[in-house]
Amino acid sequence: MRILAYGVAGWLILAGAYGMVRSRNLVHVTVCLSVAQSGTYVLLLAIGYQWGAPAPVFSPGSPIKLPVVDSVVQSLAFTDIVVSATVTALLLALAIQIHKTHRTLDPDELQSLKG
Amino acid sequence: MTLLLGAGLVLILGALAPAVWLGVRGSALERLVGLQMAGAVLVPVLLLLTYGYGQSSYLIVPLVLAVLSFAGVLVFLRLLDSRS
Amino acid sequence: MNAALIAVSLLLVAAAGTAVVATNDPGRQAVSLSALGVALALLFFVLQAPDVALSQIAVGTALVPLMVLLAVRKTGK
Amino acid sequence: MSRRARQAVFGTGAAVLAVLFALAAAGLPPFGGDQHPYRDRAVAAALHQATANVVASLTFDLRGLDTLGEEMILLGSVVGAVALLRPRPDEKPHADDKTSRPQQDAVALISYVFLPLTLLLGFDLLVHGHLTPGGGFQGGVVLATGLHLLYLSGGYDALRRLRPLAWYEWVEGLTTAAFALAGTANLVNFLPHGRVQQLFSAGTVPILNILVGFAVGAGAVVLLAQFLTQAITLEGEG
Amino acid sequence: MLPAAIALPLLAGALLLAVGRHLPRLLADSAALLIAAAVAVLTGLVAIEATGGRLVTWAGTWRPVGIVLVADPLGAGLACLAALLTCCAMLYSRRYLEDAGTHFHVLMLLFLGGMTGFALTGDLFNMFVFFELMGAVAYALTGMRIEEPGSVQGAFNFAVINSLGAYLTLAGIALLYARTGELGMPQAGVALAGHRADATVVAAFVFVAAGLLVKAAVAPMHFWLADAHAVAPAPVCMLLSGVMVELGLYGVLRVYQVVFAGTIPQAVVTRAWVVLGLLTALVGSLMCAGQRHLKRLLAYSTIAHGGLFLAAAGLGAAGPIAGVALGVAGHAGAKGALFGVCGLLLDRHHSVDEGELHGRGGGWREPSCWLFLAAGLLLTGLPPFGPGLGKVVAEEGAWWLPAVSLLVSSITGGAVLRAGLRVFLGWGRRLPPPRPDQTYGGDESPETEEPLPRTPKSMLAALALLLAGSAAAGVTPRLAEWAGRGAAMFLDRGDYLRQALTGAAGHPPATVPEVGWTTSGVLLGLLATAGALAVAALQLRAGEAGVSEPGPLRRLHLGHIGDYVAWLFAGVATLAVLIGSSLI
Repeated sequence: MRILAYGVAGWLILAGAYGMVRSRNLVHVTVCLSVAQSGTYVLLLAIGYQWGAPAPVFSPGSPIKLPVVDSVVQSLAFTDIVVSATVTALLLALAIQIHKTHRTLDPDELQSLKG
Repeated sequence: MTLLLGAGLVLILGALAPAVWLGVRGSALERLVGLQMAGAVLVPVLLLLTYGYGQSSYLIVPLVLAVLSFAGVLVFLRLLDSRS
Repeated sequence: MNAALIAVSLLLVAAAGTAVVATNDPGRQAVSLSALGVALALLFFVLQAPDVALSQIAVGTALVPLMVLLAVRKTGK
Repeated sequence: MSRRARQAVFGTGAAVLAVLFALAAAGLPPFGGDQHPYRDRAVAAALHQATANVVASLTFDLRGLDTLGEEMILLGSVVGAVALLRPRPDEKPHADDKTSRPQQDAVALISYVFLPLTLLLGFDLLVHGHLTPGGGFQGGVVLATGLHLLYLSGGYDALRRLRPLAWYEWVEGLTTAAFALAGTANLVNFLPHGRVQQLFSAGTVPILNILVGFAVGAGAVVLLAQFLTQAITLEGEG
Repeated sequence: MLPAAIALPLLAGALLLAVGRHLPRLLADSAALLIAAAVAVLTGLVAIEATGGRLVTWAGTWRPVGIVLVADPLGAGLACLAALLTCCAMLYSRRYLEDAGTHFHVLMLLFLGGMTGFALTGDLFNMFVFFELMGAVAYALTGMRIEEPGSVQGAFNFAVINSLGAYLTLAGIALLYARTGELGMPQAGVALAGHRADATVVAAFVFVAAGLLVKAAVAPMHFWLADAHAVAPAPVCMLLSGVMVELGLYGVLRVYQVVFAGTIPQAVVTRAWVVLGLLTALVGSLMCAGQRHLKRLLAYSTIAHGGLFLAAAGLGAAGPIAGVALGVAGHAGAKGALFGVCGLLLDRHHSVDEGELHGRGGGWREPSCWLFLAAGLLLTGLPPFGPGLGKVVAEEGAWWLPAVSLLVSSITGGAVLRAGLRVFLGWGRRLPPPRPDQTYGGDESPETEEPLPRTPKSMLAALALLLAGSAAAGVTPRLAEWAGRGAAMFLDRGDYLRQALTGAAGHPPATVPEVGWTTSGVLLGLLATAGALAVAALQLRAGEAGVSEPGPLRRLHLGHIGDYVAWLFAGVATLAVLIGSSLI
């Protein structure tokens, strides 16, 4: 299970980055970036898991029982998700403006920054 | 408990996985069908797992999923529709 | 049973993620990204993180794909 | 670089890093183990603060500074996206838009049914964030999504009428400021904690949840509005 | 006091957003300026107080659970530098980007809050959050001029590469958390201390360093910087070049010192920093020499200086670190002033292209001519001013440093002087029109709403202040002494851990390096200036050849996002090999 969990996390990061390397569209680059980031969520939550422990939420009506799974990584993953959404929004906004000024989103055809 | 979790697992393998598979293949509209199915199947899966884990507070998750995935698919449909 | 659930969810996420990256047309990618969001929500749920699953559902299956689709609509014309 | 050269450079780097990552993962404690020292301290602190949802406690109380930063990232991105997507001088909104037509009756009906349901669900997430899974962020996004169901039922015009953007920017700015203030003050959780698992417990956590919920909801609405405007109404050379 | 220094600009930014649309521009300007000044005073006081012992605050009362903020002289000093630069940038930008309204001010204040938070935090994840805050705001600020093709593309490249770096950093933080179960830097440092540097520790370090090195524009992860700095509005460039790059450097050194120094030996990382630093200095200098786009030229000069800083500070000795601290302060002022003058040129002539502006800068009677040339001279390391003192002190670290520093200063300083002489005085041969593989700086839209009839006094005042600050960094003995103490405290790991974890009273460092001008230092500084003048003269005579450069290197810098991602991975892999190979 260790191999699978960490492997999937690493795979998502690498696959996302590879998608960015071979991409022909900046919106595609943005989506690949968010796939790469989802690798970090998987990594974080995999680290915090504990067999047989429930979520760190002691809801009303149920007794307070320990242990629970690691709440810290959940808080981190949660922050991470919000960060990802905001960065994606900014990148998409930039992509829209790039399309307006360049008439293309293909990185091979963008020519304004050289040397 | 294990029975419920097992039922969830069967549903994941038998319905959710094919739905996600549909969601990543073909044209945008074909994918949308898969997405709609995945959202619809995930709700009972999460319900089964909630009872399987014996954590009633998890129920909020399928509830939110049911509402949002439905709304999401409708918005998608509308945007894809007026594009083509 | 937990192990099987986690393993299946992990594989589902890996497959969906790979498929999203491999899709070249961003319009289709937006829909598949939403499907990846669904798979991730399941994974977070079986990893006992309902809080994170909720935000993934809210952000990853609705908000972000919607923005992607709107951007595609604007730039695809 | 040529495509091939680029992929070769990437492949080499990625291979090295993949090996490093694999070795690193092999040296980690086993998956699902019980060694989580920070978790143990956090759970104890959360219970001491009478916060039943430990994740909420970490987010809004114990590690509140992270959330302050995160909230500011959100604010900065919204402001940034608004600034980046501001209409250029040569762009004007065009009046006739086929997407502004109301949708078919069935869809409209469904949307009207779902709208109050979604809003209620959003509020529920906000109010019980310290007790059950959920909280300000999720609730805020659900509220914003609920509002955008209007787009389905009444068309884009109905949405625009119900969504005076200046007003949302106010809400966004003020609630963010309120959050910053409360968050700074909350660097000490100064309200009475109450008893764990009660609605009125956890001190400032539920208040922050609600504030954040409105801030996030307003932010998401403003953000989506920018994209909708770009995609649907702006004509120009674009 | 520390949470206030972080929260004040953030809070003010949020409030400004709420009321901004009804605020007259002048009021918004003054408010933002005032807040930045208040943060500068606050962090300045903290920095001075910290020379007697670090200031430690736990955000929240949750000593073992919450987030620890630790201010030592270098960290607080950097925060103060960021606030001072923000002041100058706000003063300079009174007439800037008027169609963006108060959004510009809000973003600048959030940017400042992100930088102070990054400099003062003692917690890894909190560092990541502020790193992202700096980033997200900077991406938006860079792309502000939405009708410029270069501007939006540069901002996009900046955003993608920095975000990818940040995610690698987060992965590293996750690995470290899995290993130690801690997020606080001092706690993690204690948990790691005495353990062998196995693959997990190395991987955690390499990944955490990745994002920070990207921010510090270390080759081959530097590509985004030239793109972003060439296109960002001038006041934003002041902050990006003057302090954000240096914050990346600070972050990586700080993380090593506090978390990993007990596990990975200093000699191992020194080797990596020296190799990467020299590579960066070389690439930056070569690319700098051949630019005709003025802002791109300055950007490559920043890269070269960053490499020099990394190589010197990476030695892990107090003397060089003190030198780098002074050098960073001096560099920030001089480079800020240079970017400011470029903004003026852009406003007046709609161009920042050296060939196109030939002789059009306005001659000796134009104040910006003096500012530009003076800043260029400062940048070469002319004694007795700030950048020079920094370089001289830093050079005492290793025998090869003076030679490298001489080379970098001569080439980059020479390029700046050459450009200034050509643009303002019309010296040298005329440049031919740009080749298709060069970035052309002409035909850009100005950053002000309408052309300014004459340069507003506020702009000139901001530039003069920057220059004065840069010069003063070299002739203020107190500052040099503080830098020396700060450097000694930066390296005193045991004391950091003890103070952060137990709240014990701090004590001043035992040994403080001597920081000041020496005879050999003055000679070296003069030599560098002379070298720069010689390079400038050569390039002016050479004309076309003066702005050409090695071809293959230029062909790597094409603004292609796929290339940049590939090099990012190659760069992180290089670091991994450099560290890993000497541990096996």
